[in-house]
Amino acid sequence: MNLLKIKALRVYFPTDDGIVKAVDGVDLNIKREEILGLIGETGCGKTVLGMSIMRLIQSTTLTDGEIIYKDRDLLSLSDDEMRKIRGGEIAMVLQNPMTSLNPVIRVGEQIAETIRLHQGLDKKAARKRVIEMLRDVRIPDPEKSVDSYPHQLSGGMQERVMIAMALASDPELIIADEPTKGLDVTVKREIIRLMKEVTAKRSMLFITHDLGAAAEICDNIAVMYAGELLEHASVDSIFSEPLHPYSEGLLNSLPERGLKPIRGISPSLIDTPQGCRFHPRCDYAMEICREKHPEMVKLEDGRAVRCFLYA
Amino acid sequence: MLEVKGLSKYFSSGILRKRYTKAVDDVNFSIKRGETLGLVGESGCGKTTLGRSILRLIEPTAGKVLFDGIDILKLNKKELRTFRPRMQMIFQDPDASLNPRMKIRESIAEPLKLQRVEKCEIEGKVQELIERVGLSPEHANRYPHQLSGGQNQRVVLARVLALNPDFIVADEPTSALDVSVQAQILNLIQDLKRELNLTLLFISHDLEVVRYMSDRIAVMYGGKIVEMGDVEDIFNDAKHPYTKLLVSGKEVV
Amino acid sequence: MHHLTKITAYILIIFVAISINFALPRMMPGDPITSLTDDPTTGMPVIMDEDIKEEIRSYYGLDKPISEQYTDYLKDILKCDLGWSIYYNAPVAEVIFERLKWTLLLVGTSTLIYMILGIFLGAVSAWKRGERGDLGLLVSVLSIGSFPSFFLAMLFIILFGVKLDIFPIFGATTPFMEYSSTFDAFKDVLYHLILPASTLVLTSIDGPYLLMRNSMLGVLGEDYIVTARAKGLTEWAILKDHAIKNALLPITTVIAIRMGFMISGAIFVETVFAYPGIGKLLYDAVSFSDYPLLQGAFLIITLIIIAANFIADMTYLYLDPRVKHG
Amino acid sequence: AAAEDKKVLKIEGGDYGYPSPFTFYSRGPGYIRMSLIFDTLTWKDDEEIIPWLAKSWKSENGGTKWTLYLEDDVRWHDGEPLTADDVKFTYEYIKDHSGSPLFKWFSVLNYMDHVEAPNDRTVVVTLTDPLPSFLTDFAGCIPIIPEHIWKDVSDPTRFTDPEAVIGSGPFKLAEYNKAEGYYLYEANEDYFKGVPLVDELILLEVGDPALALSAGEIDEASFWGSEIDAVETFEADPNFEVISGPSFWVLKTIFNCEKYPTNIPDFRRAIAYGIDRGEIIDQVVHGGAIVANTGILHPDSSWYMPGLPDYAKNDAVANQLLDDLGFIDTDGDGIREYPSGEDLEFELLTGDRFAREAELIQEQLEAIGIKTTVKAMSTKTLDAILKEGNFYIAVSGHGGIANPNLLETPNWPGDTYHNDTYDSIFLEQETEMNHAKRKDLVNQLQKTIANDLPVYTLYHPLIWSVYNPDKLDRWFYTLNGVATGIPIEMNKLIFFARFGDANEDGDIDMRDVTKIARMICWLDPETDAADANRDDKLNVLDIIYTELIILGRV
Amino acid sequence: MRGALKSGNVFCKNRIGVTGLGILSVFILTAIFAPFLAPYDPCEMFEPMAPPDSQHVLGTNDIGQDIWSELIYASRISLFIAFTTSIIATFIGTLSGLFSGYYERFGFFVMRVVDLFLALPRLPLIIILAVFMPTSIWNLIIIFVLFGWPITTRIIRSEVLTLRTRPYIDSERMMGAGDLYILGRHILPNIFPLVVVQFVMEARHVILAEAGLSFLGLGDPTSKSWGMMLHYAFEYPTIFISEVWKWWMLPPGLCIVVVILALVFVGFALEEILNPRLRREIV
Ligand SMILES: Nc1ncnc2c1ncn2[C@@H]1O[C@H](COP(=O)(O)OP(=O)(O)OP(=O)(O)O)[C@@H](O)[C@H]1O
Ligand SMILES: Nc1ncnc2c1ncn2[C@@H]1O[C@H](COP(=O)(O)OP(=O)(O)OP(=O)(O)O)[C@@H](O)[C@H]1O
Ligand SMILES: [Mg+2]
Ligand SMILES: [Mg+2]
Repeated sequence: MNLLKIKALRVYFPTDDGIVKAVDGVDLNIKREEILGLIGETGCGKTVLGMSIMRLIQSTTLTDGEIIYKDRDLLSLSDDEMRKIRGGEIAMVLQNPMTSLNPVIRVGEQIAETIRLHQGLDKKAARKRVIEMLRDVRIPDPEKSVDSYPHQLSGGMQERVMIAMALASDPELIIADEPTKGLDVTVKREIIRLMKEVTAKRSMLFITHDLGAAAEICDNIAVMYAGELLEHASVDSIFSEPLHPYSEGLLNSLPERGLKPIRGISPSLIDTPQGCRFHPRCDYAMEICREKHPEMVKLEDGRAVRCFLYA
Repeated sequence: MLEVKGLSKYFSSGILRKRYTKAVDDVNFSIKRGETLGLVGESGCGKTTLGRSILRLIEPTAGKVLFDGIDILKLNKKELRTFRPRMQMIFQDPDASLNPRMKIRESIAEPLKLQRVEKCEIEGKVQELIERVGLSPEHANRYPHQLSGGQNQRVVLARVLALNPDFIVADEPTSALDVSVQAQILNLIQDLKRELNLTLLFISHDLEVVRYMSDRIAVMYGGKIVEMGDVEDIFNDAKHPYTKLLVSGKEVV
Repeated sequence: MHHLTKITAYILIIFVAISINFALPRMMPGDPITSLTDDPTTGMPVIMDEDIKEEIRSYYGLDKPISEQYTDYLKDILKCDLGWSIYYNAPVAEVIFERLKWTLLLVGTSTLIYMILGIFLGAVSAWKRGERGDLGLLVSVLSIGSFPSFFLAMLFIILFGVKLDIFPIFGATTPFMEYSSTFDAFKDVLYHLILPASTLVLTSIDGPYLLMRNSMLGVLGEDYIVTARAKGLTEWAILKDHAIKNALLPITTVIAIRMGFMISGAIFVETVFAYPGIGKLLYDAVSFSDYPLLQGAFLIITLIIIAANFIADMTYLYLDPRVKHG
Repeated sequence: AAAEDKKVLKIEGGDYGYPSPFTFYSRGPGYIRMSLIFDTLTWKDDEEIIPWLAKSWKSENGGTKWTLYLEDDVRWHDGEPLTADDVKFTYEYIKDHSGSPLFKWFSVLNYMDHVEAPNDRTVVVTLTDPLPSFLTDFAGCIPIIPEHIWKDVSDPTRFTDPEAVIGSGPFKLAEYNKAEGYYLYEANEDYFKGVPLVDELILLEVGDPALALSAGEIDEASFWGSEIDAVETFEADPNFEVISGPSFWVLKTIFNCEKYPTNIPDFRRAIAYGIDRGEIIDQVVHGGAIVANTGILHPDSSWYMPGLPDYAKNDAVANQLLDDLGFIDTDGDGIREYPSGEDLEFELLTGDRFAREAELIQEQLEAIGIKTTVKAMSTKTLDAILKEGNFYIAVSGHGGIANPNLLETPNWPGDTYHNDTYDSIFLEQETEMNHAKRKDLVNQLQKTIANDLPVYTLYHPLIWSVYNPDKLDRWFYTLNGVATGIPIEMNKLIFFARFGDANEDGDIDMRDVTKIARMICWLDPETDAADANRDDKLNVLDIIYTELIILGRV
Repeated sequence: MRGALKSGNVFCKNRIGVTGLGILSVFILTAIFAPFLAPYDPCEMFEPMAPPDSQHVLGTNDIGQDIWSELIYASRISLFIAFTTSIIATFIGTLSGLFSGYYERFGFFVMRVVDLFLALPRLPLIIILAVFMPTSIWNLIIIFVLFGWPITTRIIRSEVLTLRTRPYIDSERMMGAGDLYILGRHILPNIFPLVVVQFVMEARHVILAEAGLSFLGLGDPTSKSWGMMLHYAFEYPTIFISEVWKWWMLPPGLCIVVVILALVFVGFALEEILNPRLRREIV
C-alpha cells in the first residue's frame, strides 16, 4: 500500500544561465512503514525532490507532475490545506541541525509550536508532551534541556531535538534530508540508531549521500543522478549487487571498497547529456546510450533500473 | 624528517580575566620521510590547530617543530618566508582555498611568480601542472566558482605541487566532497605522494579514509594525542577507550 | 565578565568625551569675555578696561591655569554641577534640562515611531521581496529618506502651516494657553509636535527600513525558516515568531547609534520649527562661545548617545540568548 | 467672559533671561524685558529725556553733583513705598557687586563717588568726574531695586526667586518660560503713571516673524535692513502699519592702519572712491539702508555732524590716487602692482553675514585694479583676527552709534589707528559738560575720521516696526535708543496714552497736564538754555496749550 | 574580467541602480559643463528678486543673481565637496581598515580610535568645528574627512578580518608571499566593491552634511552650493509668505534630494550585487 506516490515530477529553476532541471521526471512510491533511502552525489536534486514534496520550494519554480499522498495531490492543494499536512502528517528533518534551529527560541518552545499547532494542546500540556518527546529521543535531563537555547546543546543533542520536532505531531511520513551532515562520526552513529528506532512504525524518505548510513537504516534505496532516478532496489540487493553502472561506481568509490572513483565530472543540470545522462562517464557505454534516453526497466524481483544493459 | 616536541597552543579569551582553551596540549610525534601519518579525532579536538601550528600559520604557545633538524619556530620572518615553500597545506574547503577573483591559471602561476620563476617558463609549467592533476587546459581560463569542488581541489593540488614541497599537511581535504570525487582526489594524492616521495600529515575524521591513506595513525582527543601506532594495530587492537569507541562501531558495508 | 569590560569601555568613552568637551572650546579662537560684552542683536561694541575683564575672568575661573580648570571641571561634573552659563546667566544644568525635555519628547516620539514603522515596513518589504509592493515601498522610502530634514521642514511649514494652515509653525506649546484639563495640555503639545516629529520620522525612516529589509532577507534565507514552514506554521506566525525577532537582533545596535543621529538631526528641525530643544540650544551656545553651556550640552548629548548604545547592548543581551549564555 | 475682554498684546521675542536686573541676558532685548518691570530715575521718549521716578533734578559743581527729586507716591509691586533709600541702596548695591557679568550696563557707576538720601524723596549723587551723559547713562539706565528684598541677597546673578522681579514698573511678570522663550506680563494697576493700555503683554519666540505676523500669531515684529522686502508686503496690507526708525548701526570697511599699503591715507581714500555705497544698498539691502555718515555717528543721533566728505563713487579719482602712489598696472592684466612688482592683491575679510556686501566690494575694487579675495568667517573669528591686527581690509559692523563714546576706537574691533590729537580730543569731550562745546569736540572727531579714513563707513540699515494698530498703535522709536541706545521700539511709554492723545472718554489724559507743567519748568533758561530743540518745544507747547484751552481743561 | 562583466550585467538588470547612475551622470555632466549650460555668470547681478521670466528661468535671488545659473554652478561645489571628501575619506579608511584588519596589534589601537570617533556625537562636533574654523571649502572637506574615515575603516576591517582567515590567504602565506603582497594582490581586490559602496554612501552623507552646515550658515557664504542657496532663501524674510519659495527654495532642495536619491540607488544596487543572497530576487 503506497503512502506517497510521486508521478513524473519535474522541478525546474529558471536562472540567468538557463533552466536548471533539478528534478526531471521522477516517479517514486513510498509504502507504509517503508524507509526509502535516496542517494546520489551532490547537486543531483535530492533536496529539491524532498522539499517539493513539502511544497517548500519558492514560487518562481516551474513544478509539474503529481505527488499523491493518501489519494490527495499535494501539488493541487490550497496553501492552507498544505500547511495542515506539513508538520502534521508529513514532517521534515533538514540537513544541518545547527542552522535549522532558530537560535533565539528555546528548543522546548520550538517543539511545542508543532504540538500546539497540530494537536491543539494548551501550553502546559504541550510542555509535558515536549519533555516526553525529549526523553524519547534520549536527551539527558529533559526537564532542564527543554528550556535551553540551541547553542547550549551539542551537535548531537541538536539533531535529537530536530528529530523530536519531526516526531512531535506523530507524522505518517518523515522526510529526513541528510540529518547527519556536519556531525561527528561517533555522534552520527548514535543518531542513525535512534532514527532507526523511532521510525519503526513510520514511513521515511531518507536523503543522504552517506552510503554507510543508508545501508544501516533503509529498507529500499533509490539512486538519483542528474535529476532522475537510475535505480530502485532493496538495500541488500543494491549493496551486494548494484545493477546500474553508476550505482556500482558509487559503491566502488568508498574507501572500504578500494576507492575506485567514477571518472569524469557530474553533469550540469542545465545542459544534460543527450541520451543516457550517465553515458559520458560510463565504462559500459554503448552506441544506443549516446542516442536514446533509457526508460526505467522493471525487473522481476521488484527492482527497477534505467539502463540499456537491462532493457 | 619532522619532529614535533611538546607543542602546545592555548587560545586566550577575555581581557580582565584570561581564560584559556587548550586547543593543542603538549603534543609529541615524528614523521619519517615519505611516510603518511593519519590524524583522527572528533571535531574540535585540535587537529586543525595542530596542523596550522606545525606550519606556523598560527604561533604556537610552546614547543619545538624540527624540520630536517631546523626549529621552524625559531626562524625569523624572512627566513620563514624562504623556508615556507617546502611545507604546504591543503584545506578542507577547496572553494575557499582559491582567490575567487583569480583565474585558475593565475592561481597556479602565483607560487611560481613568488619563487621568481622566469616569466617565459611560467606558462609552460602551468600547463604541465594542470595536466598533472588531471584537469583539461580549457579549465585554465575559468574562475573557481565555475568549477566543481573536486576540480578546485585539483587546482589546489597543482598549486601545491608547483612549489615542490617536501611535506604536506592535508586538513580534511575531501570532507566537503562527494564519495566519488573523494575517491578521485584521494587517489591523486596517493599517486603524487608516491611519485614525488612526499611526507604527509593527513587529517580526517573519517576512519576509513585515514586507514586507506596512512602508514601510521595518531588519535587525538581534547588537544592531546592519546594513541599512536601502525594502521592495523590501531584498528585491531585499540588501547585507548576513545579509540575503541571510534573503531568499534565502524560499519562494514 | 563581559559586562565588566563593556562598562569599563563606556566609562572610558565618557571620560574621553568629557576631556574633549573641556579642551575643544578652549582651543577655539575668541575669548568668552568678548562674547559676553559684544551684543550681536544690536552689535553694540563695548570697550572694556582690561581690569574689568580680569575681574570677570576670575569670576568665571577662567584665569586659573588650564590644569586647575580641568580638575575643577571634573569635580563639578561629579557634583552634577555643569557650571554657569555665561550667556543665559543661569546654571547650565538648568538651561539644558529645561530644553532637554522637549528634545527628548521630539526625538523619543520620533524614534519610537520611525523605528516601529521602519521595521514594520522593512519586514513587509522583505516578505514581499521582488513583488510590486516591495519595489514601490523601497522607492518611496528611499525617496523620502533623501530629503534633508530642514528642506522637508520648510516644505511642511509652507504646506501645512501656511497653505493649509492646519498646524502651528513654531514652538512646543501655545504660549500661555490656559488648559482646562491635562488632556487639553496633552493635545496642545501633540499638536505642536506633529510637524517636527513627522519631519524627523520621514527623513530617518530609511535607515531602519533598509536595515530591517536586508536583515529580514538574510533571515528568510536561513534554514530555520524552512524548518518553521515545514512545521506547518502560518506565514504570519513565521514572520512574527521566527523571522522578526531574529532580524531585529543585528540592527538594535545600529538603531541605537542612529538615535544619536536623531538628536543631531533634531538640530535642524528644531531650528526651522523654532522648537525649544537642546539642538537649538547647542547651536546658540556655539555662536555665543558660551563655554560652560557648550560643554554641558555636549556632555548631555554624548551621555544620551552613550546611554542609547548601552541600552542597545542590553537589549541585545536580552534578545540574543547566544550572547546572554555564551 | 471677563478673560476675553482682556487686552492682550503679543510681540515677537525670544528668551533673554529672567527679567531681574541681574539675570537678563546681556543684550538689548534683555534690558527691555527688565525695563518693563523696573523703573529708572529718568527715561526717554522719541524726543527728549523725560522725568520718570525722578520728577525733577539739578546738577551742580560742574556736573559732578546731581540732586534728584522723586515722585511722591510710587510703590513697589508688593505695596511697599519706593523711597530715596531704595535708590541709594540700589546704586551702592550694584557698585558692590561689580563683578557681575551685567556690569557693563551699569559700568557708569565707576563715576560715582558716593550717594546720599537726605530725605525720603531726595537723592544726591556725587561723581568723581563730570559725566555729561549722567541723565541717560546713569539715571536713565540703572534700574532701581527694592532694598527690602535685595539687602540680604549676596549673589544677585543667582537670585531668581519670584521676589527678584518685584519692581516698580508698569508690568508684573506673571510667567516666564525659559525653554520656549515666552514672557507673560500683567499690567500693574497701581502704577504711578497710570494703568497701562494693555492688560497682558506676551513676548514669544517665533520661527519666522513675517510668517507669524501675517498669520496673526503676533501683533508686532521688527525688521531690519534687507528685510525691507517683508516690510513692503506689510505696508501694502491695510491690516498693518509700519514705522521706520534708525538702527544706530553701521557697516564699515576697516583698514589696518599699521600695515602697508593700507596705512597710506590716500590709498584708503582711493578705495573709498572705488566703492559704490549706493550700489551696495540697492543690490544687497534692496534700499533698506541709508548711506552712512563717514564720521560714523548715525544721522539720527543728536551728535551727528552733517556735511562730511562722502567719497562718492569716482573711479577716475581713485585711479589717479593709486597712480600717484605708484601702484600701476605694468603687465596689463588689469591688476595694479606694488612698486616692488608684485600684484596689488589681498584678502577681504568679512563676517558671514556680510559676505554678499564684501563680494560686491570685491567687484568694485577690481574695476580700479585692486584684486581682493573675500574670506568669510564667523563674527567671533573675525573679531579675534581684527584684534590681532592680522588683516588689510575687513568688512564688519556694529551698533550703538548714537553715542559719541563709540568713537574711542574708530576702527573697532581693530585697534590699529593711532592719532594722539584725536585721542586727546576724545578724552576732553568725555568730561565736557557744556553741550555746545562738547558737540564741537565730537564734530572734530567725526571730521578726523572722515578725512583720515581709518574706517570707511558703508551704510546704516533702517529698522521697521510692523504692527497691528488695532491692538496698540503707539509705537515709536526712542531718541538715541532706549536707555544707553538700544534701538528697539519697545519703550514702556508705548503702553501709555501719549501727549495729546484722547483717552477712552474722549478726554485728554491728566498726565499730559503734568507733562506741560514739567515742560514749563524744563524750559527754565537756567536749566537748559542752550537746548537746540527749544523752539520746537515751545511750538508744541503752544499747540497743546491751545487745545487744552479749547477742551476747557485748563 | 568575466567576474567584473558579470556584476556589470547584474547591475544593468538592476533598474534601480541604472536609474541612479543615470541621474548621477546628468548631474556630473552638468557640473563639468556648467559654464556652457548656465546662461549667466552666477555672480553677475541683475534686478534683485525678479520672478521667473524669459530672461531668468527661475528668476533672480536677493542680490539679483540668476537662480538657474546659480543652481547649475552649485552642482559643481556640492559634487566637488562630496567626491573629494569621499575619495580622501575612503582612501584613508580603506588603508587603515586594511592594515588594522591584517595586523592585530595595530588594529587594536586603530579600532579604539574608531570607537571613540563613532561614540562621539558627529554632527554637533562638526558644527562646532565649522563655526570656529574659517569657512572655506577645504576646511569643510577636512572636517568631513575627519569624521568620515572611521566608518569606512570599521567596515573594511571587519571584511579583512574574515578574508584574512580564508584558506587561500593562508595558502599565499605558505607560498612565501609577503604581507604587502597579500594585502595588495589578494585582499584589496576582494574588498574593492565594498570600497565603492562606502564611497557612494560617504558621498551621500557629505552632500547631506554640507547642505546642513550651509543651511545653518556655517558653510562658505561666498561659495555657491545648494545648501547655501537654501540658507539664503530661508533667511529671506518673506520666503514663507510669498511665492518666491517656488523658484528659489524648491529647485536647490529638490536637487539635493535627487542627487542623494541617485547615490542611494547606486549604493543600494551595489550592495545587492555584492550580497549574493539578495541578488537572487533582484528587482
Ligand atoms: N533556488 C534554486 N535556483 C536555482 N537552482 C537551484 C535552486 N535550488 C537548487 N538548485 C539547483 O538544483 C540542483 C539540485 O540541488 P539539490 O539541493 O537538490 O541537490 P542535492 O542533491 O540535495 O545536493 P547535496 O547533496 O549537496 O545537498 C543543484 O544543481 C542546485 O544548484
Ligand atoms: N582562533 C581561535 N581562537 C580561540 N579558540 C580557537 C581558535 N581556533 C580554534 N579554537 C578552539 O580550539 C579547539 C580546537 O580547534 P580545531 O579547529 O583545531 O579543531 P579540529 O579538531 O580541527 O576540529 P574540526 O574537525 O571541526 O575541524 C576548539 O575548541 C576551538 O574552539
Ligand atoms: Mg541537499
Ligand atoms: Mg579542523
